[in-house]
Amino acid sequence: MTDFLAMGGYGAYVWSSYAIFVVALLIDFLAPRLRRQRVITDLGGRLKRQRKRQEKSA
Amino acid sequence: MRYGTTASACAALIRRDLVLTWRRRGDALNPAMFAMIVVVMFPLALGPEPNQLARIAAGILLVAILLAGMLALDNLFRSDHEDGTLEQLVLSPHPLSLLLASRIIVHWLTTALPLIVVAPLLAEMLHLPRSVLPVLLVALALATPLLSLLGAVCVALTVGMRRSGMLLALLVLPLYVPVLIFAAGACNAAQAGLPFLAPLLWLGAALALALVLAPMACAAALRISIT
Amino acid sequence: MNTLTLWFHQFGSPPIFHRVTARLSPWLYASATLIGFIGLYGGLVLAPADYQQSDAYRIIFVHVPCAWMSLFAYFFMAINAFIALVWRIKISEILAMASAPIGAVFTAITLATGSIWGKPMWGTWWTWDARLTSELVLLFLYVGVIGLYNAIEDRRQAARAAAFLALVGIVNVPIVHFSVTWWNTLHQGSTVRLLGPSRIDSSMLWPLLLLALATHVWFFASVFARARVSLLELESGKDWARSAVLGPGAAHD
Amino acid sequence: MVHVEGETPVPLLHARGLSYARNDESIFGPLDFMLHRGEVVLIEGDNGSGKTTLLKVLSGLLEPATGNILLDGEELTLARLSHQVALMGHLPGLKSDLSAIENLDFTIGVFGLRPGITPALALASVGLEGYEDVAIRQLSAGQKKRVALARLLLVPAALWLLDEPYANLDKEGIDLVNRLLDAHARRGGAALITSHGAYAFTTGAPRRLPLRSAA
Repeated sequence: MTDFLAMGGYGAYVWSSYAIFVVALLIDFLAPRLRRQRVITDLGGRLKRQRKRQEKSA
Repeated sequence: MRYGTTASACAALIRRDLVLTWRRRGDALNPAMFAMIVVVMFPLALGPEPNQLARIAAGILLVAILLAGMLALDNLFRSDHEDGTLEQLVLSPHPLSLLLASRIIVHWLTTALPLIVVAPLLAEMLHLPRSVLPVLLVALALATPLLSLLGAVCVALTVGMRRSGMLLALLVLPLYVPVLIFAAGACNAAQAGLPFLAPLLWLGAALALALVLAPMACAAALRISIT
Repeated sequence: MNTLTLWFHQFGSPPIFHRVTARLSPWLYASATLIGFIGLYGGLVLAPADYQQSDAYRIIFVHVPCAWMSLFAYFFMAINAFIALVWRIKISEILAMASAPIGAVFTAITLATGSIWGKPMWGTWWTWDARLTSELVLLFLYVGVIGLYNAIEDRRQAARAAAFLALVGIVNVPIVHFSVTWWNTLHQGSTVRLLGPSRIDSSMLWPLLLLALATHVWFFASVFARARVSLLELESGKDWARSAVLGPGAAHD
Repeated sequence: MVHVEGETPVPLLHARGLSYARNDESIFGPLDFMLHRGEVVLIEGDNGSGKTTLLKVLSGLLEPATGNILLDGEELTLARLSHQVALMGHLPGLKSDLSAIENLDFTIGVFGLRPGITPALALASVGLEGYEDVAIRQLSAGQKKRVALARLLLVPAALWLLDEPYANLDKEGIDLVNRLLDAHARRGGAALITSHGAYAFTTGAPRRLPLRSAA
């Protein structure tokens, strides 16, 4: 197993490249979900205000 | 926290500017991207030979970062002037130079710091010898706040005008010349193995001077141009 | 209207697009990671060491698929930009703008892995190799499109302006590639071909192709996920969007 | 009217022989007037008669050509004055990326807070409850004007200098401005308003200060 990790002495380079690949894809996976959360909270706020305005004017 | 004291005013201003930058964090990368493109231009023009690039790397980096810093100066007061907050700032009971000083510091944090962070990456692209990098970073850490301070005075003078971009460059660049000479001098001395402390100390002295005088000059210039 | 145009037309309507991609998305992500793992296993474990670069060449299994993907993402963006500008279809506008950040991510991975690979091979992190340089310029093109899209307030107008920039950019990509390779041959100091190992035999090829397929499937999963969010943001005024976001309760007030 | 029997009250604002010229073309002639606490004065004049310039001079933004300004009987200096004076110009003075509350928090950080009111209360009293965390960019011109009015309520300034306060406001907005002015006057403040005619001053006829263009 250890020689597999050593990668013929270039372990640091190979594994750092794969780490960058995985981390970048993880960020790409999370970004839309975080944005979706923000959209939901914005929409919720706007609906609440709209309901309050309707009650006030009704 | 007592409201309305000078300290609370500066704190409120710094907090507001940081929140504003966070809301527009996409734009905070623009100076860094500009500096990177300018640096990439040189190998495309002069060829990729590492040793040739290494000789001129420090100079290219400094010029690229100075230009990027100058371009970022424009939004120091422009958005505030357009929505009226600059007028409120001038009307505030606190010393305007202190408020502008905190404004300039936040502007330096949000524009020049990314430049300094990206500088090692650019240095690597230009094959800058590893020994020169620390000197370059120190020179940048002293030069970029100096530029923000000097630039702020010129921006304050051109705040009312509509097309002030080119004029701002003409006003600011002569002020940048001594800063560039000492910063590049330090890097080239380090690259040639000579002692490089003297130019850095000159930069430090100039920074100390500008830190005190520039906000006052900026406040005076702003009062003139706000009418 | 034959079934293809009917399907395409249906796919263009936001609520249906939202529902279809929502169902598709988990499958796409799952298959992308599955194929990816198989490819990585093949590339890291099964493939023999290269006689010249020993194991350092295994970076190719990440570097090359991402390089192909950065170009594919740009073409995908440009095609959608063209459809959006010519036929004013909202969905392709959103797809174009959704693919820009993904393309930028893959370009950044390519540059990072390329420079890491250059370190053991050439001793310096950055080499002005023709492909790496044109990849860097491609990154600037992406940053330009994303920057323009975020700089304009109104979403629809921003999308149209950035789509136009993407179309202008698509003309630029081959020109940049040609001029950089010509620039590279002009200064032909650079020695061995960096990016490919000396020879590709089958045991190295199939993991590479599998990983390329995995990145393409991942791309569609991610572009649909991002498109769904921008669609909700754009159509938040309409009932279908509100019920999709806040559950059926919120829709009718 | 706040009156101390027998002794004439010290005017909040006293302009003596005030005039302003831009590249020595006089904008408004020598002007003498007094403004006592509890008074609301309407500055009338057609466009270009220097109404906005007068407010800027009184707020200390511009240096007058001749004459001087006394605040509470003492010579005006910018540092002393700004605690007392609030200027509301045509521009809302709000950052469009920030929310209403963030803008108001910044205002009280710089100008101080009048006791007995909070940003949320100020927003409620201008009819904007529920809009606390909406970015200013998404508000209409009338709503932005209301946030600017809320800012006036928050600062401890005694003298309000309002430039066209009724612009962009609907009927209900104009009533709101009048109510705020009354409350301010009753609290012992004073206000100078510029308006070219489009005003609906309901509570009694305001004192008028005609501003003839000096030509």
